[in-house]
Amino acid sequence: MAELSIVEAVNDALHVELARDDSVMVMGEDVGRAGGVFRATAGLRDRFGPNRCFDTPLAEAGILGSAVGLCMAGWRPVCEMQYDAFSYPCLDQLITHVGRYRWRTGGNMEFPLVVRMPYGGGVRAPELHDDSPETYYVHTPGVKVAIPSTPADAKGILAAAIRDPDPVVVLEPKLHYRTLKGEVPEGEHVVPLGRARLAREGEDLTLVAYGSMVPVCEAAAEELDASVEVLDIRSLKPLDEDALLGSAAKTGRVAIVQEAPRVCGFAAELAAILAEKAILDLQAPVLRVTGYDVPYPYWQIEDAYMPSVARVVDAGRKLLDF
Amino acid sequence: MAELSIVEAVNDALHVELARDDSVMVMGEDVGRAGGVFRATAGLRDRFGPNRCFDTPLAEAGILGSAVGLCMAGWRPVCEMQYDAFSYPCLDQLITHVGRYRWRTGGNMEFPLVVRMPYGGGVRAPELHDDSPETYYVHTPGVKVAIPSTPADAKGILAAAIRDPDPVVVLEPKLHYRTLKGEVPEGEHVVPLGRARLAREGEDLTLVAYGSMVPVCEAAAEELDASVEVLDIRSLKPLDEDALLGSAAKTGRVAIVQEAPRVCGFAAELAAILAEKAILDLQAPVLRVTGYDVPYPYWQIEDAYMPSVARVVDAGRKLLDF
Amino acid sequence: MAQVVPAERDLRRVIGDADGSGDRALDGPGEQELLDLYRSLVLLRTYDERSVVYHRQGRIGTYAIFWNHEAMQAGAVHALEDDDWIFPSYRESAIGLLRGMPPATVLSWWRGHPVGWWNPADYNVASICVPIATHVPHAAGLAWGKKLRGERTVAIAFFGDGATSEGSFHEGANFAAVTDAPLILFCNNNQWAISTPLSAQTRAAALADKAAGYGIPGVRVDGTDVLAVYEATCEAVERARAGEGPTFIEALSYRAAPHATADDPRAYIDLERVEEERARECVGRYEGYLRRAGILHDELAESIRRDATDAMRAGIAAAEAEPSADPSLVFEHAYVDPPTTLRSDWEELKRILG
Amino acid sequence: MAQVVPAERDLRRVIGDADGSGDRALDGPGEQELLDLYRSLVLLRTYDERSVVYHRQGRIGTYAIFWNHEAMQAGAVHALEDDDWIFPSYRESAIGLLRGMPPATVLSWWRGHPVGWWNPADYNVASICVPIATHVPHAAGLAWGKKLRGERTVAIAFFGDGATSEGSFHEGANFAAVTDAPLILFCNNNQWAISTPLSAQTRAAALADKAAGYGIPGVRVDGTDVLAVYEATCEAVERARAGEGPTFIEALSYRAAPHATADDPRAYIDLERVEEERARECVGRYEGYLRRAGILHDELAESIRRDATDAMRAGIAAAEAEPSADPSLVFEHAYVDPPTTLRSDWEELKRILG
Ligand SMILES: Cc1ncc(C[n+]2csc(CCOP(=O)(O)OP(=O)(O)O)c2C)c(N)n1
Ligand SMILES: Cc1ncc(C[n+]2csc(CCOP(=O)(O)OP(=O)(O)O)c2C)c(N)n1
Ligand SMILES: [Mg+2]
Ligand SMILES: [Mg+2]
Repeated sequence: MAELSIVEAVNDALHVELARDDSVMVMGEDVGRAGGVFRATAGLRDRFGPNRCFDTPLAEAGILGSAVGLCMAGWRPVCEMQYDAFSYPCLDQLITHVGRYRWRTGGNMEFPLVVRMPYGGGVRAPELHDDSPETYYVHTPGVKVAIPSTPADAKGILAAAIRDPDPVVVLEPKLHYRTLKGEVPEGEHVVPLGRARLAREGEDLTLVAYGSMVPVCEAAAEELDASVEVLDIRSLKPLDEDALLGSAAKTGRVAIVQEAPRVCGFAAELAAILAEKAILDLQAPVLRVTGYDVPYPYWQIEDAYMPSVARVVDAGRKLLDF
Repeated sequence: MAELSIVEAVNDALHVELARDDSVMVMGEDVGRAGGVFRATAGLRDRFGPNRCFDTPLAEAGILGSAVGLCMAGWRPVCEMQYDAFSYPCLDQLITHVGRYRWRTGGNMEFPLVVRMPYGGGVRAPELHDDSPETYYVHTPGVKVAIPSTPADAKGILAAAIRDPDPVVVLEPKLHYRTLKGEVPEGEHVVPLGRARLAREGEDLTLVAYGSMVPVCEAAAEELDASVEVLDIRSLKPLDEDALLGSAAKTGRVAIVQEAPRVCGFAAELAAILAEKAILDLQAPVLRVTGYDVPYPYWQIEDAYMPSVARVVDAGRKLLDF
Repeated sequence: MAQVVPAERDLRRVIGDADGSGDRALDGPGEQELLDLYRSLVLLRTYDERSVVYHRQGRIGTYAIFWNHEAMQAGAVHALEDDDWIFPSYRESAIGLLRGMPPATVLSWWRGHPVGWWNPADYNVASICVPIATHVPHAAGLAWGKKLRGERTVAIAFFGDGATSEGSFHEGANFAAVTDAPLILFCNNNQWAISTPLSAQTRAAALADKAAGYGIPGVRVDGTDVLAVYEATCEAVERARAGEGPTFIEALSYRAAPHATADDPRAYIDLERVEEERARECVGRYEGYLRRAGILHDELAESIRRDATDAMRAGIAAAEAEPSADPSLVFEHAYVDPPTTLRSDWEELKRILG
Repeated sequence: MAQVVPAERDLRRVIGDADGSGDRALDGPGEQELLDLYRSLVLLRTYDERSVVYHRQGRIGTYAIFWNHEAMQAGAVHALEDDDWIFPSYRESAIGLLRGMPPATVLSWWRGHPVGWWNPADYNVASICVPIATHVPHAAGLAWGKKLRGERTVAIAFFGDGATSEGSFHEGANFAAVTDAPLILFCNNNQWAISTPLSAQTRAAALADKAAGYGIPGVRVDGTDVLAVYEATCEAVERARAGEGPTFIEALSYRAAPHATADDPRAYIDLERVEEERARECVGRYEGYLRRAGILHDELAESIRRDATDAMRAGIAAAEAEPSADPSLVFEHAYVDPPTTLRSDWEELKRILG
């Protein structure tokens, strides 16, 4: 096993999957000649040629819209959106077509495309390089959504997404693109969608998160004077509801952490599931620790916006004291 | 007071507000010559001229994007999106600019625009004329969202939205555009955002809804053999949390009804608020009755998709029996 | 001072006036092909006129009328081979008929019944695109993707004058141009987008003037002249197959019917102009041409019309004979591999429906 | 066969070669104005070069370099009046300096500090637009809205070659054209969008060829010739004020620096070409012109450069002297009338921050 960063793991997955299946192709802005602005697609153009790693015009709806047509021609396009907030122009195609086209053909055609992008804040970047847009994706019927938090999952989940017969959106935590390293299996490595990862076992309290908030929860777990479980959701749709309910049944105390703005964030969905299905297990309120319902701030004060270890610890204490 | 349908009430609000404030203008596809495909803007072009009720090119991002610039020039544009699902091309402008521009100017500029559209299903229409897109809007920081359910509120909430200094998205229940009639105050009539409406008082159970689901809840309340409260949220952001918590405290049993797909719908947000702040009041799980996480179906089977009186009654019974 | 230079200002025409002056013979199609083209026109016309009646009778839902658009649809499709892909908008809802799709399928689509959903690969006809212009990038992607696979397939996307205002049109056209995709961008310029006239849609002197901005040829034809449409499309297909990339075709016509059954154009349209256009509608024009050329006569015309009427009668009967759709279909087809919640949702709904 | 017809194929030039051949005198600007233009160029150049250094020193964040774009920015802005509105992209981040905005403001923007956010109405300079092309409809709306109010204001939107591929560009340009908005669509065609060359962005022979599709004039100028830019923009402003609507200006240059401080173009760019472009960069070209015309001499040039350097030194000092931003600002400014949750969120955060 090699020790890779998250972005290296993404790159590894792409190399393996393009080599494995010659209908897989990568497309996006600057993915070819430059190998991606984060170098997630480095080496692909040289190895597989400019048609399998294609530098598109600067047009996100055009990228995703052409990808729909490419699927109809038998390709499996992996579309890169350069940054989270620059994926918004593709929402129209995603909602009106990507999530509906198979259904519209009575299940006769498949649209095995992937949309992947770096997401999230904390990187001292100018405006609109910091969003956590998962709600827009996960609320959309017909698409699946996954957000890995470790290098191994970054590789395995992307591979699963590429092999999945349905459209999958994968958000990659750019804050940890280069800073978080870990063992990654070499060669083919697939982490099936729909299964959560128990990042840490505990008895007293469950912290639920995904993507860049998992390390925050792990650090908070260290600080809390209790036995804390950390559940990495990693696949938002399909969701591993059993893992969520199981952990809630065990600890009876749950805080959910998400970087996105609060209202209708995915933490709300998880809390609603608990309010319906775990009400007798809960020994305390379900708390959400989230980004705020404001635009992601300029970077000098972004640390105040991002759910911090201190905020998660505070929520944990509230639950433990309840 | 006149007895008006919902779409007549919308039209009335526009006439009153355009007459009252000559910086208010209406823009959108077919709003002028045709008076809107639902006739919501009928008579405005004749009365106020083609510049105050402007037929735009067929380009939703262009409509909302120009509206941002019109605000900078001192106008208060009211943009019509012809149907719910045709508003998706404007999401990019909404998320990247409408919700952020004031913040980006350090609070120095105002963007008092309105986006209004008919929304929801049940109208026997072809694909993509039936969506309930409120999640995409309410999750977006910097915008407010309201969804009236009665003719009086359709008028008063639209008037409030037009007068509001912030951007507001108003979804109008197209299913009841012409079928639901009610008394509407003549002349100026403003229903402030941020206040829920108690549609029906009760002691045993609360049904929470907005827009086209309010009449469904009212009918279910009739059928249930209990004292049922129906809370019409009507303003999703800002939200009247006190009304929600107050009703939950009173009845201890809450079902939330929404037409949109379930995952990350607004019902999830309301359930999450209850799971955090009403946990000691709740005597039963919080149930959600929603559209399903699939594309809105072709119309011959749409009735099976829409939350029905039977489904709400079923949820109500479950709660009462809990 | 810079100039605005038109692409091809004069409308291309093949069919002359009613008195025969100006008729031009086409290289290529023989008598049989000319008659096949007529059959297609009549089939579409019959589909359209019957559908309006069916709508009035409550047998289909809201319907987007394509009366006087038949020449654009049939003329373009006849220039294609069966392997070539068609991307229709709602205005070309019945274009699959020209590829052997049963009328019942299209009627079912307008009836909101699941048997109206077809497999695009069965006819090389994509699903009807309801949101304006969003299928243009699909067509670009398909054409490009087929080329990448070494296939000789060409694609055509149909859209209206209003559609050219959408970002999706622009992005799709540019993608196709940049990838040299074998795509025909076929613009049905009927001069109205519901109630919005062309002059409120664009300041361009001709929509074909947009082509230069994508570095592709822009062609203008009379959209009510089926042979002009056919000829221009044939040339575009040839260019596409030769690897020369996309062509933008602007077919000029006039919407001489309501936008759809729900629309009342009297509020905005010039009724005199509509009358003029109805007088020179496209099926009659072609019929005149064929008669002048001695290819068509009363009896044959009558039998072609009868065949079309019979097909429609059988079609609506078949559509109405479909058993009503099962509500379980609400949960089908969105995913190959659906989240398990869809199953439990259906179990619950079944229980409630009883 | 249809033709692709260019808008204005030859680049417009005013400044000749280094030996003076080809220099042309401009009607209009006198010596003072020509020198003011030079001052603007030097101010922008100094801002840019210092910013790259500040970035290396960790004093500002990622920075989008505009070296060799100064002629486009200054040339265009000098053709405007102060009441006219400017809509910059990130590439024109310092364009406010030409309207009296303090360098500290722009530096603070790149430092991610709230004092870098300005009131657009103070300078008639809109906020820096980060997402490509999305400000084009804003500029269209403002220009149209001002015209509706009877004001004579003109607006200009700056964007790149890559931006012309976005739907937002297309929709904004079309809106402006249809409303006869007094807008100048100024395309900085530096032939690269990060690593993507113009040839992968468009098949058009010239970006100005897009103008015809909107029914507006398309003009091409040498983007490193500040006087050509100035002249072409003056003409566009005149047309706009006369009610003749928008003009598309394509200013051709070459990106002879990295896209931004985080970018390493060696992987994709032709380094020889970059050297050539650097040798004929725009500030030097104009300096040569002024010297040949006897308007500029060493001493004056030196003092203009010194002023700019002093302004930057003071600017960075002021920016760095700003007290660090208060986290309470996270909750400010999104709404005039915010939901009450923002207040309780801040109360809670304050308690946790201690
Ligand atoms: C994205 C989107 N916006 C709005 C609509 C509503 N709509 C349906 S048809 C139409 C007019 C289209 O005009 P045009 O493109 O000229 O085509 P035509 O109907 O004339 O064939 C509009 C606005 C839609 N279907 N999709
Ligand atoms: C909508 C959007 N997509 C992607 C990006 C990322 N991005 C920033 S600059 C750039 C290239 C822009 O090229 P061009 O328009 O030619 O302008 P230039 O940078 O050359 O001035 C890209 C892709 C963005 N800012 N916005
Ligand atoms: Mg039309
Ligand atoms: Mg560029």
